[in-house]
Amino acid sequence: ASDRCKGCELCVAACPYHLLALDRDVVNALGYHPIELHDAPSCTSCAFCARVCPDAVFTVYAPPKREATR
Amino acid sequence: ASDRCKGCELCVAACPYHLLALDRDVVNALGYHPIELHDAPSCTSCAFCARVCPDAVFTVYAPPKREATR
Amino acid sequence: MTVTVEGTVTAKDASPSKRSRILMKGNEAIAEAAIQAGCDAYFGYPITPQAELLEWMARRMPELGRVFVQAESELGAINMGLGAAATGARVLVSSSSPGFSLMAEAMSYMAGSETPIVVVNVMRGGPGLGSIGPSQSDYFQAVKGHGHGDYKVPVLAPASIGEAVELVATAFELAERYRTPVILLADGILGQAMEPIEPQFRHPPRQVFDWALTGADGRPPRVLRSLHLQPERLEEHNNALQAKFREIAHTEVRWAGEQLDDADLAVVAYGTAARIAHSAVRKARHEGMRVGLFRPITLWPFPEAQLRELASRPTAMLVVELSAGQMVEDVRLAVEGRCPVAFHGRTGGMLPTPDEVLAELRRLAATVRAGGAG
Amino acid sequence: MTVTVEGTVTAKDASPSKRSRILMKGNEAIAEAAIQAGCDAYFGYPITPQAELLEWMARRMPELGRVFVQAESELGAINMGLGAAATGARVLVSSSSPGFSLMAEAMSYMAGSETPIVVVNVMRGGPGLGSIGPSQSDYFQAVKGHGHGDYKVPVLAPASIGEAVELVATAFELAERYRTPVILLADGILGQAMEPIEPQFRHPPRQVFDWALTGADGRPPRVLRSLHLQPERLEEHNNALQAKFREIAHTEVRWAGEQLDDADLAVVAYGTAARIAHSAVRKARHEGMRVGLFRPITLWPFPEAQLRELASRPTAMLVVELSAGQMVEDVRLAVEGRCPVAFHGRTGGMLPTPDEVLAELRRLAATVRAGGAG
Amino acid sequence: MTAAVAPPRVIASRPELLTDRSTHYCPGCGHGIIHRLLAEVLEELELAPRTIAVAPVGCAVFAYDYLQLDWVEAPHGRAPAVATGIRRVRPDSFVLTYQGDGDLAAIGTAEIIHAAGRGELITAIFVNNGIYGMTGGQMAPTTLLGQRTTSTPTGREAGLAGFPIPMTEMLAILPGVVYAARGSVSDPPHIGKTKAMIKRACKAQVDGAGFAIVEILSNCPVGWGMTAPESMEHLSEVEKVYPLGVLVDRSATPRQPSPPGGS
Amino acid sequence: MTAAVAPPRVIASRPELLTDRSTHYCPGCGHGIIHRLLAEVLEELELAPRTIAVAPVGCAVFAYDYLQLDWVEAPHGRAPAVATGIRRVRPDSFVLTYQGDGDLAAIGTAEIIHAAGRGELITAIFVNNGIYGMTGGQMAPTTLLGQRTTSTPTGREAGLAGFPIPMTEMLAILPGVVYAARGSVSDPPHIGKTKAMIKRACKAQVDGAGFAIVEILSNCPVGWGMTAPESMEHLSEVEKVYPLGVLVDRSATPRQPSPPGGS
Amino acid sequence: MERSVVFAGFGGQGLLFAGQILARAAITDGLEAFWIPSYGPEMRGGTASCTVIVADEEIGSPVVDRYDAAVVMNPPSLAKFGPRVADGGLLVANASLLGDTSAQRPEIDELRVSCTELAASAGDDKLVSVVALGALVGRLGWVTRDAVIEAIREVVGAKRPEIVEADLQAFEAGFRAGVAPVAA
Amino acid sequence: MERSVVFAGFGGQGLLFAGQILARAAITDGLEAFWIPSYGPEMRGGTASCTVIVADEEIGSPVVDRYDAAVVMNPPSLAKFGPRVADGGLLVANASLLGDTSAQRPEIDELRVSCTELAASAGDDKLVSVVALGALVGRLGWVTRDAVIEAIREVVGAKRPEIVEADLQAFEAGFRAGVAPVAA
Ligand SMILES: Cc1ncc(C[n+]2csc(CCOP(=O)(O)OP(=O)(O)O)c2C)c(N)n1
Ligand SMILES: Cc1ncc(C[n+]2csc(CCOP(=O)(O)OP(=O)(O)O)c2C)c(N)n1
Ligand code: SF4
Ligand code: SF4
Ligand code: SF4
Ligand code: SF4
Ligand code: SF4
Ligand code: SF4
Ligand SMILES: [Mg+2]
Ligand SMILES: [Mg+2]
Repeated sequence: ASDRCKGCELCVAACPYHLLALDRDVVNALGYHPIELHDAPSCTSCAFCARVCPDAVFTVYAPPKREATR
Repeated sequence: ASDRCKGCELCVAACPYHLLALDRDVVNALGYHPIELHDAPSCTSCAFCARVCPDAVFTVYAPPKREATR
Repeated sequence: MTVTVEGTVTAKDASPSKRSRILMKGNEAIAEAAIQAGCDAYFGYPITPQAELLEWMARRMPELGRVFVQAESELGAINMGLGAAATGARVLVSSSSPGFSLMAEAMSYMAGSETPIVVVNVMRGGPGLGSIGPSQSDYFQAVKGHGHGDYKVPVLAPASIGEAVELVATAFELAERYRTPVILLADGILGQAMEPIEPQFRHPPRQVFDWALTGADGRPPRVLRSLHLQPERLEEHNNALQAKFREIAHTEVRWAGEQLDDADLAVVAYGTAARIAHSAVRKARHEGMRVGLFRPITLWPFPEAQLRELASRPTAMLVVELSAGQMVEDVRLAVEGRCPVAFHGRTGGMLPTPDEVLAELRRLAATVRAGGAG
Repeated sequence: MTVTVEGTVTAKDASPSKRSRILMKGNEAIAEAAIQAGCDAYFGYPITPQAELLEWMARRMPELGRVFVQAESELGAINMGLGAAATGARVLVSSSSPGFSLMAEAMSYMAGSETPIVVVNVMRGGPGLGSIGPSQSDYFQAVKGHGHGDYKVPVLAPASIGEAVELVATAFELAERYRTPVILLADGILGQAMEPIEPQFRHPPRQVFDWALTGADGRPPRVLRSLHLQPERLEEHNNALQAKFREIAHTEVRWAGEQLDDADLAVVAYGTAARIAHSAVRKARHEGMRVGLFRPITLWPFPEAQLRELASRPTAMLVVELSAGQMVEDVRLAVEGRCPVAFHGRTGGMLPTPDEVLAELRRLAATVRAGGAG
Repeated sequence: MTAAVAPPRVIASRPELLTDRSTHYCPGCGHGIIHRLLAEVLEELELAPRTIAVAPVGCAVFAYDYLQLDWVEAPHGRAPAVATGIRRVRPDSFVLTYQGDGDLAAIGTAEIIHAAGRGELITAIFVNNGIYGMTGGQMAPTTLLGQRTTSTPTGREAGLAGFPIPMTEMLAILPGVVYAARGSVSDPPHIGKTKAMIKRACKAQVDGAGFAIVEILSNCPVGWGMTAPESMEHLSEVEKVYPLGVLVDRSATPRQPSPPGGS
Repeated sequence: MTAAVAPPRVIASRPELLTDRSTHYCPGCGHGIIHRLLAEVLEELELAPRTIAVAPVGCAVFAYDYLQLDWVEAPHGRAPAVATGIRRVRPDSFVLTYQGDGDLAAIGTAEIIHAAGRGELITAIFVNNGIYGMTGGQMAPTTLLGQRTTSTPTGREAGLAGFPIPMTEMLAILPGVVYAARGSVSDPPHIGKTKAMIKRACKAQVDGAGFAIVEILSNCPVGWGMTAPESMEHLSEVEKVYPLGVLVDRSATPRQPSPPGGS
Repeated sequence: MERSVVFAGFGGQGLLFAGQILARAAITDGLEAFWIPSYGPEMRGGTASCTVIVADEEIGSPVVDRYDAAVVMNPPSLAKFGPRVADGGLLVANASLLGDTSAQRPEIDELRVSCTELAASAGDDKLVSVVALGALVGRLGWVTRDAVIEAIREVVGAKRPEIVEADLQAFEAGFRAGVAPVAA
Repeated sequence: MERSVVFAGFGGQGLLFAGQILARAAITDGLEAFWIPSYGPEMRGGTASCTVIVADEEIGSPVVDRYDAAVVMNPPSLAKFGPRVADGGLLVANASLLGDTSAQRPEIDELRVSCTELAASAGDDKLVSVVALGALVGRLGWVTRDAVIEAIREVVGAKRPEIVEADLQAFEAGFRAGVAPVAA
């Protein structure tokens, strides 16, 4: 869950479709701007984000229901 | 000098002409039978004995005066 | 339990028949005693004068299908020991002075993580490379300041090979009962000499440990560590350790006394020095001097109360050590000025002779008569 | 010389103008003080809380064309130090508790071969990996039993960064005058804190050494070693060492006293603990209690005679340490029962507060009035 | 937020073996990625219940807070010796060491080389981030020439601070080593390969083949003075000095199972 | 006895650099031969007055009684660290280390590898006699498989005691190492070649090229339970495991002289 | 007199730096000063804090039972140090991150400063701690304003001259917020 | 009674072995025994020695001020231990290597035995120390002859059965030399 996100932006760089960005309006309990998936429908579930995330923030579900959630 | 000889017989094995042997009649200060050159004239001054001796017992002189002494 | 009667911890007195005894080298007897006590694994590195202990293990342990590893160094040995002990195995590690110095960090870790292990130090002359002669100059190290941090470990000091055999079993018992490293402190004489011993060894019963690392299979994971980054947590941990140390100090003191009842002079010595003192005391008694021997068997916990009680009687004490004077500090701490405390020591592998000690006793007797303090 | 007046060894009192002072981190001030004292070579290995000392040297020493090596380990560092010091160079090595434990063997070698070197231990909480908080729990190790064998090394314990700067120079002087390793014993607070210090440093004059290894060029070969295989020879050597230790013990005792003249209660503390005690004493005086502070600056040689003298007056002592109780043993040894000795300690990186110490003082005062011993 | 409707098959999720707590690692630190890979591999090989892991002294000292295994904390650099002790007395356990480059390649040089030389049945994870992360970013033996660290403020210079040490290459020539490989966490493909290497190295132990090590080129954004993404890109520089790939794989030919008390 | 008449040119004699006293080494021990070679090389290169030598802990600890040089005694295995300290503060000195295989290849593994890795200007003599001579003939890391020692009474078995460690091969891959060679003292020709290697290794330091090491296969008649001549013949077996020759020679390309306080 | 203050917040908010500036300013004013950070791995990601003691006599204990002032830059710091401010002491709270959560202690002077906004207005929204320092000094005047300015010029000038001005602006902004009358 | 003897000579002369045989014999006789070698590198090449103490009560000190007997097998050993034999004590001297050099001490009983020759006659001229042991036991009878024979059979029998007989012969030869009347 995104309360474990540290805003390192590795997933941002890893997402082939640039669907991820930090939510600058929020500071989570750890003191970071957490990650946000802004265009869920475009997500291909490639799970690159999950593979690079040092804090295992992501849960990626298979398409058809194309979506990645945290 | 042979009072430093420990009777290891490395030189005995090394001498191409088998000119060296321990002197069984003598026990030197270290408690060993020291080395003896029994056939000085046949010594070619090859210095093999000197090269193998761990206790640097030998002094080898050049021929003509074919001799190795300790 | 506290052993207060002379020699009850030496194998000999338990002897049915002196003839049945076997002649064994100290290093080998210690090793065999560990094996008989159920030692699962031995890790060591060669060093004089304890090499025969390692060599005995090298032959016997594989025979028995147990673990022997000659480590790449004492650091390797003690840390292999740490690992094996962390699984609840009975582990012996041995070395001599310089090698023992290299084990300080790991000993501190094991004291901190409460890992039971028995470590033998067959002391030789120091400082530095020193000599390989017998010595007791690692007393401070074993008893006070080996590793960093606040901790104590039981230190057992046999005076004969037979006693060493018995104390090896005791060492494993203490290690497991209190979850602590235990040091068996011997010297070159005890390691190299041969004496007759009873071929009878003690095998402490096995316990189940709720801390041992065996794999988190159907139970919560276990962690053995000495790190507590939050000072508050580390202090709690230290308080718990200190409580344990107090319990050990209260329960596990061991010492032996000889002819102390009527003594107005007491020699205080341990290990090989105590044997020399024993001979000196015998000679002194022949001369009609009222001399006794007080022999600490546990150097930590130190028989403080017992010495203090002894000091409260009109006595003077002569501490004899194979050192420049180390245990004598603990004697002074125990006595706190109640009686004169003199010291005689030899260093570097030299041994005092009984006559030497006798002379010191005469001198002390004289000063005391003259009313001076030691 | 013996420093008997409060603070004469803190840089501050020598200050022409407080404004001219610079703000420096303890670790960095110690490093710079060594550089200014003519340190030729530094060898170290990173460890909290002394890393900044190494980092300062990493920047400054190459700038000055001097030697800096980050070793592969503390074993590497201390042995590089041994080698460099063997040539007569001024050498500094630093670490913190776990790393200091790994230096025990080499320290024993250098004590044995009489090799001058200065080693800094910025103590952290133990045992084991412990914590990185400030601590004084390596006292026993530094003062009694770090390495194997019979030896002692001077141990200097600053209570402020300014004093640390001064004592670094003193450490090099002692090391070279007596051909001995010297330990500067600090703690995490002294290492990590920043305080104003005088930008004035002392540079002890260079000596020519008749023992230093420089190559046997036109003179007989020199050998620096601790090995003396013949016990007779090693004992001679040990006797010479012991004579040297007695001389140091007689000549080099340093301590500071505060308001002791009329005191009927004395707090005994060193280093950071002494600063806390200082505040507590101030508070106590405000309450009208007649309390003073006795602060050992050399932990070895320990100001034994001075404490004994203090104890001969109607006093009670409260020893305060960042440990479970280590220096308190030396206090008891010095006092030998002449006055009550109480103890208050915190461990694991925790610090007692002045109020805490004050409470202990009140308690002690009460027991003394009630005629009980500490 | 979670999926709007009843969620279908999960492709990737937080491994069970990881505890819930968030790590103390800096944002973007590779240790977190590697922890996750270990958790995945141990789950897939069902080794967790048999595993006894050895924690290093380094930023990863807290691994025992994150991976739900039995852990013992080794003194700095001594993990291979500690693991040897464990493995010898517990022939049925799976023994894992996790070490940083300061821990393994500096102070622990003798221990890793001799554990490897003895062919101990241990799986070693070697996290090479080219720096001493925990103590504040000092030079490690693996630090690149020219790299600035807090103990090489002007960049590592061979004349003063020596050359980078190719530890895994040295280990690879030892007959006791049956598997030695070097991976990286620079991007998803590399992370995938690295996971495969870890799996292979674990299998080597399970098969009783011998000592196996995986060096993993990782990052230290804080110590390197870079953002996390920058640091991951910088790994391509690091890979030039420490080439990726399998250095040796003799794990196909298993050794006979260890005799009791044997290796 | 000396020559009857005025002696002509001396072909071989006891080097001046050797003291008069007879060594404590056992009869036929290679240490004596190697001491003599060192004495000859240092005399020929006129290095003795500049030399600071580091003695090991091992049978050769007494080297300082036999070679007339300035010596410091290093703790067991730490000679390379000690030498580093000396060399760094004395750029004009010639620094020599002399270590046995237990000293260098076991407890001293980290120190030798990192001194080599730093490319310290040191000449290292590594006497590999496959055993711990001084302590009574226990196994060394270099002991051959199957070899009986007091700590491998039934012969060294890889499964229990690991494999022989090719130390010099490992060192040879480090860029800091400019010269690494392996010689032997088995017979006069080999002794001659070994002397040449030692000379080369000394020159490498004099030229400021970098770290140089010569491993010398030697004997331990007592530890091997052989007569001296038998032990020398046995070296041919040892040479099969530790091949003789020059492993690397980069010493031709000298490095710039060390900066003050530099390497 | 002896006064103590703790600066606490996230690593990267520049708290250790702000503390050092205060200590240096004290020296310039001829006072004694003592600065001690919370050191070690807490700094990894997590929170950072330092304590500064300013006095006109030799400083003894590095630990204080209660703080005369606390600068708290984030929720955890408020929770940890809010309660440890001595009665009548000052709490400088970073409103930008704390919203309107407060220490709920009428007996202390709680000064709420929107550090991020003020820092941004000064030209660099990272300089939150300098703003807070300004507020502290403005309110309590333990050290002179000039001494702080000198310290900033020295320290920042040496390392990053380009941001000296922004730092000074941030300090001034905070200072003004500090001297402003206490909110009812 | 407590008796002490030192065996000294070159390494390889079997002195430590001879001492152990004596100690084992003592145990068989129901006595106390203590054996301590000079250990370490002296053994390299040089001399070796061991001390044996035999007693009918608990043995205290492992060091003795003066020896009741000494077995010296070479010149250095004679020089070192000859003077340390107690008055009235016994010195067993190996004539084969010592020629006619003597301790020059009328106050002690010096028994000269040609160990090499007697050992050779027993079948193995290496067994010089066993001969000397025989002489010691023959002369002083600290332990019974049977006990020594049993000890030799046990120890040698276990390791090298083929030379047990030679060892027994050597012991007997020495024993006879020992019981022979003291030379004037
Ligand atoms: C004996 C000892 N020396 C030094 C230290 C300090 N220390 C802690 S971690 C560490 C090294 C960390 O570097 P690395 O192993 O590369 O791990 P990283 O933090 O980079 O992952 C050191 C030197 C210690 N704890 N113990
Ligand atoms: C710290 C330490 N550990 C162990 C020893 C004991 N020791 C002395 S020499 C030696 C090794 C000798 O072997 P090697 O280095 O091969 O030299 P060699 O005698 O064979 O020439 C050892 C282990 C010691 N002196 N110090
Ligand atoms: S799974 Fe979706 S969000 Fe994640 S990297 Fe792939 S496309 Fe981007
Ligand atoms: S989700 Fe993971 S990878 Fe993405 S920013 Fe947060 S912590 Fe970093
Ligand atoms: S001369 Fe030298 S080589 Fe020959 S036997 Fe004597 S010692 Fe051995
Ligand atoms: S020099 Fe003479 S004696 Fe020596 S080996 Fe050659 S031939 Fe033989
Ligand atoms: S310091 Fe470096 S290695 Fe350590 S946690 Fe932070 S980023 Fe990771
Ligand atoms: S023990 Fe071996 S190495 Fe040592 S001196 Fe004797 S023969 Fe040489
Ligand atoms: Mg690292
Ligand atoms: Mg060897």
